[in-house]
Amino acid sequence: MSAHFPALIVVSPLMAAMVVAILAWVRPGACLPLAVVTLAGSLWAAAGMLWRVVVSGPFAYHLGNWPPPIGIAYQIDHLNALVLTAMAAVALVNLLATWRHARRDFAERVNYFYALYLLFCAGTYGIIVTGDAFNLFVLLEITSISGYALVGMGKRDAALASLNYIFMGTIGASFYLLGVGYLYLVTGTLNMADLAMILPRLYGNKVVTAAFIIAMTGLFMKMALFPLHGWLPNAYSESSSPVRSLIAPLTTKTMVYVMVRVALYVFPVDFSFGHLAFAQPAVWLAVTSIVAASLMALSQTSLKRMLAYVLIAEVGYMVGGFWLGNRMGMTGAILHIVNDAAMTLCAFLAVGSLRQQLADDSFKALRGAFRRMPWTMAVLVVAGLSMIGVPPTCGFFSKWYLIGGALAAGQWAFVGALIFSSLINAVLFFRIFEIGFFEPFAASDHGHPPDLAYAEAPATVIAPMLVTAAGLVVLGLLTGRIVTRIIDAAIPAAIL
Amino acid sequence: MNTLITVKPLLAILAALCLPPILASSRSPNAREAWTFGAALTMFGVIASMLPAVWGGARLEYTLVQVLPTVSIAFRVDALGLLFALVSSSLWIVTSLYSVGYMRGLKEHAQTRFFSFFAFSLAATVGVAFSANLLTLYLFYEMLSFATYPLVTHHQDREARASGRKYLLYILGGSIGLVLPAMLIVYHLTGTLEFSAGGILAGKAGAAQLTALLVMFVFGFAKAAVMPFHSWLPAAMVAPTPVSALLHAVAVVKVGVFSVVRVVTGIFGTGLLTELNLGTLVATIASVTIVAASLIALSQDGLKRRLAFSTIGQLSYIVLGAALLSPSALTGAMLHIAMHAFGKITLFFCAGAIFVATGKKFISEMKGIGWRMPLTMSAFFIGALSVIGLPPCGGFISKWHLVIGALEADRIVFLWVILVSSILNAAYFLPIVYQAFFCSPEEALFERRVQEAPRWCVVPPLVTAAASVALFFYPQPFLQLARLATRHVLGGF
Amino acid sequence: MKRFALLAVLLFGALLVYGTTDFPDWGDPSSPAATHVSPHYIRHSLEETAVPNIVTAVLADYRGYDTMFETSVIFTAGLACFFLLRVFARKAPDSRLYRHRATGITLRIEQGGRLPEGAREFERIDSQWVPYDLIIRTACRLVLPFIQLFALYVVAHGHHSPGGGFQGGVIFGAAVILYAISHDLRSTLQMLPERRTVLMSAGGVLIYAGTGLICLLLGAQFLDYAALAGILGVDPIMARSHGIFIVEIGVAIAVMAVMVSLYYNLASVGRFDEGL
Amino acid sequence: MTAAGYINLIIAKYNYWIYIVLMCVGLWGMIVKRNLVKKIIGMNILQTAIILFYVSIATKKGAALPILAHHIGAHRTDPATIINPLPHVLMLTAIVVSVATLGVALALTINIYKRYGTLEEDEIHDLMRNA
Amino acid sequence: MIWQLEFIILLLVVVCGVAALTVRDLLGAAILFGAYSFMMCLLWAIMGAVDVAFTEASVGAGVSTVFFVAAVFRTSRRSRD
Repeated sequence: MSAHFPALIVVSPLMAAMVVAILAWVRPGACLPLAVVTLAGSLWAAAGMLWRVVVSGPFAYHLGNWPPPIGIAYQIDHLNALVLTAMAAVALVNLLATWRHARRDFAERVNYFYALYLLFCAGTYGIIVTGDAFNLFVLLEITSISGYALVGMGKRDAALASLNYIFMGTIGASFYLLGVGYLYLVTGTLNMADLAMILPRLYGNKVVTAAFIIAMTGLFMKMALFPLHGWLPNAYSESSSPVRSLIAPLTTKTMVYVMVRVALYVFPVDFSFGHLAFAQPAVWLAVTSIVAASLMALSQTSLKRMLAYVLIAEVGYMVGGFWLGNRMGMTGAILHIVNDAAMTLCAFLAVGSLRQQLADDSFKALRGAFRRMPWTMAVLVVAGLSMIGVPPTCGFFSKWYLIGGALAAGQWAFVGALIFSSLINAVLFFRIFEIGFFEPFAASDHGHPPDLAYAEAPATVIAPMLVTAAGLVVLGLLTGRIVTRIIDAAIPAAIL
Repeated sequence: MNTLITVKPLLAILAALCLPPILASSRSPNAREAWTFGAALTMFGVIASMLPAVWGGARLEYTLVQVLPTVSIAFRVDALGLLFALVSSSLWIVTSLYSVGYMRGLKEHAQTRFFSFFAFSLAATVGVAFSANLLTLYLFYEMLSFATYPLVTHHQDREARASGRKYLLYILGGSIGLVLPAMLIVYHLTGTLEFSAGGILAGKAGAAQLTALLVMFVFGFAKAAVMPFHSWLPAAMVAPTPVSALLHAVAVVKVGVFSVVRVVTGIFGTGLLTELNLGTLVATIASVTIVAASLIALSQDGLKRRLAFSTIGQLSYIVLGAALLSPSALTGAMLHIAMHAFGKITLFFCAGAIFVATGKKFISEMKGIGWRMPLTMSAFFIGALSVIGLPPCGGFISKWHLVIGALEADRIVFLWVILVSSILNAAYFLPIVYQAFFCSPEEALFERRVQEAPRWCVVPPLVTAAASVALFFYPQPFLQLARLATRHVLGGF
Repeated sequence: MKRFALLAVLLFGALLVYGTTDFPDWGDPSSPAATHVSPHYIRHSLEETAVPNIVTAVLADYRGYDTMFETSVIFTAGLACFFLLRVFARKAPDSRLYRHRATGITLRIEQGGRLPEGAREFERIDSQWVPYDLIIRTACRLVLPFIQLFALYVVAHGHHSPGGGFQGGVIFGAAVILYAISHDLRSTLQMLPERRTVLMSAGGVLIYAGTGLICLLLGAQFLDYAALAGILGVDPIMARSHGIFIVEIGVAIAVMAVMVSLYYNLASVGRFDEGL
Repeated sequence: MTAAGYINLIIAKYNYWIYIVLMCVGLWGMIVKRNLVKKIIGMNILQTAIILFYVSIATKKGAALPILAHHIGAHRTDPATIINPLPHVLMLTAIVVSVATLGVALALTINIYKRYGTLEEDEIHDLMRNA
Repeated sequence: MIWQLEFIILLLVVVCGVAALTVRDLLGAAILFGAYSFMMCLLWAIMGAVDVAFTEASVGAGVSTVFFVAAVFRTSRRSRD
């Protein structure tokens, strides 16, 4: 059975989504358990594949038993096995932590929410494992459409935010599709490995150059890099909390992964980094992205919007680190895909819990949060420390590699941007912690602060959050192993 | 020299991390404080048990986890680290006693949080002391920053918030803005972060780059409170006195200077610094801080603020000693970590005791207080003597070594700095004692002849004052360690 | 904004033009796209899958996995629309309109009242009711069976002519939509209730994915229809042909149901009472 | 290149020029138009333009439809005489994707209209600001 | 294929596309979009992409237009640009 994991990991959530949609009419109570079991199975399969890759190297799966350029092939290697495991874990933990919120937010439609959730996950897993450029587009659309629906069902202005998300997302996906079309035009193939074999013969072909730029622009749009980020803050802040903590860790990170995959495994490495003068502008774009998003985050007055901008800055980390073009920076970028997914999940889960219990997430509502919801705030502190980059949380280690890579590449601007963003993050998070810790002030100096009602979330919500928070530290401590066993093998040897 | 692999350093840190039992027993204060004592005693016991091995010239090592391909979170107990750990852990026991008296005496809120984070801070402090490489040191350094934040801002009022902000601004700004990049540059240049006796940077970078790095480290470890990165320390005095006593006279600030000493000796190496004459630069910065801080201390009326500025000056003695790079100066610097700790903690304890007993914070209100609190003020006197550096107190020993060191290094200027500042020390401490005993009390508050603070607040300063005196006559444990460390640093092995 | 947009669009156009200058000429049979992978399909699809329509063969077999997701995309869209629009808290309308079939007199019953179900001489009508149009209704009634028959033909004959599950499904769906437009939503819903559209759309995709899963359970790769040879009792190549047919049926069911469901939701704004 | 060369370039690839024009029109519509339905139309034009591009890739001059007759032996088929079927397959998928996106977009538009009572983006922004 | 015919269709595609974006009546725009899709479908049929053309005829010109009309019917016909 384990040989079929590459297909099953995508097909099982997909089929489960259909079954959930049917069960919603027949036996509504069975939907949630089915979804949880399916996602747990996916995580198990992903971990199994990661193990297999680490032990015995990459392997392929030929769907319909057609050899690769003729049919569609899935290629499991170190890079996608790692990202897949991370994303599967995120999806599972998020569902476990937020199903209560979902029940409250979606009421009668909660079962369809589970179905869309599963479809979203199926699409994301597929994007990660696929080895076919066009197949990736189809999966991308599954993810996107279910994402649009999930975002659109939020509160207040969610519909408009979601429609803007559709526009930007469709342009992004269309650009990617057009890029693939250009590549198909000059190579005649859609298989990534096959493309990588043919493309080295086509240096200097303007079509390839145009394909690269168009596809990258599309991906930048999808991952919300700075000037193309317009859709993200609204989409994330207007959606309801279970959706936010699903989409925020998965979408942008998956797109960064696709960028890595395309630039390393579809285009030849020396084309992406040598032939085309793309790396340098991309790093500068990332620097702008980090600085601008950090500054914009400072001016937000609600927690989720602030986090949304922090997220845009984090995208800048990954893009910049990747386009540094050296092994250390790339390691940092890939590591940060995993770490940032975990961090974002952790932060948004805490925000979701705060929002559920305090019914508001403006900064004002957070007054006294440390006393009212100590566990949730503890989780938020861990997430915040990780985003600031404090050891031993995982955020420190990816930042370590990113800055190290920037030093090795002599990109001082990127070093500066990373340090700047860390400091801004410290300001951002401690501003929140201060409100939660100090306010409301005691009536007199040195007096006891006023008593507040204890309003902690139920244990079923807290437990997955604590697991995530612990995961941040564990991931940080495992950095060495992840890098030497997995990421080192994921980066082509051509990159020094 | 031989290296032993042992889990003891980790045990010492874990001993302090007794948060779950402290939190679990939050409903029963006695049990909670018993756990704290247990942790403090266990930690001291574990650390003391490593003493014979280190005296015998061994190093104890333990690698916890390989976090990066070439860098791990690892512990190494050498003479310098053990000296610092010994000071911190022994004083924690005393401080725990004192905290119980102080916190209960003032009926402070959130005492469970207080004791938990106190233990957490000590774990981080010992972690810094036992770090085998710069990354581990940085890890515990940051852990300490965050663990002390709730302690500094314990009162949760507007003033505490402002102080907390300042505290984090300096500490985090320094560590993230300066130390982190500096550390990465070191890693980039050398590929390692291990502390080693001869330094790791020799021959890896040009003079200008090394100077920049050194400056980044010295200022970046803002806990060392080298001017102009000092102003968090007076601000942090809003904390309850046990916090000020242990953390801002011993743990936090000493972690700062300890880190500077470690970096100077373990990363740069004395040879490299001598060669580039970088020592003078650091020594000059430290001298300016010493003199300026002493002058400012003269003008402070708040007792704790005056002590804070005194601390700033005294810390720079240690930096100065390390920067002079001569054997006696290094020994003196390391010794000063211990000697100053005992002296200064006595002073803080006394300040706290006065506050608990009378509610007074300002020196101008303390005329004649010696007649009301004779024991406390006697301890204060001894502590002051030790910090000034007069016999028969431990402070004399370390200052003596520093003076000799300055002569050895043939830097007469710094000799004068030490002497002038000692006179200034005397000038801001002795009048307090004089006023306390020889001025008549002005207020009706002092009608009753003798009324000391609660027992738990009086005993600890007496103990530490006695220890200060004892260290003059029997400085062996620390002196031996400091000499070992110096020999090791200068490549004696 | 307009100027910025124009600039962005022109820049993008310039990039496309730049790329186009290196394109192979239009319709060039020796371009890479025509010589690398696709010749395999042209040469071998008939012998490997026994399906003369190469597009169908590639769609449902060589790249069958893509098509499964394509169907899932459609399903997702249907589910998404339902999720976004469906009004669950159904409140009874303030008034109901009934029309007497014979005379055309309209009855308005307020405060939630209704005529008994058995009152055959009355029919319920929409608030925006267009006068009874004999020509349209009759024409639609006449045309509908043929459209549906044609849809089935398109599905069934997809192996040999243009068309297949997707087109057939859309046409069948369009037939239902036509009925809904020419009559009213209420009678259409009686014919094809909402619940059935959801079940059919999910079931259609399940047929597709299930076929793949059966192949997998029979020991072959996912969607390797040749593994069905044992069950179907034919040789592996014909099994591929039959496999393609099975999944086409799944696609047709799913697409038909989703198209109808999309229409229901959009036309009634999720209330499922009155259509266009 | 001579003038004749340019004309040749234009004629030889005229399908490609049309798709570029359509793509720009669609993009322009999406960015500039303030009406949400217009934006959706722009989005669809963009998507069909890409489909046109793919279909153009597939054509071969003078080639037959990609449907074989049963009696033709497979090996007798010359790939140059049959239109490339692969882009057609891909574009079937793309059409489905575009109709799916359209459905969701229209559903959201209806929801937006329910909430704000208008489809003009700037009017909605005014409403949001005043709320 | 008669190139004049193809040329006219190409021209009509562009005209219909631009017109669908510019008319102020959304119902008109929806119908024009249907015409655009139909022209596109003709174009593809000419290019030999019969399956794609078939799909576009049923989806683009058929069902999509119905969806547009339904949505416009349920919202508003008015457009300011």
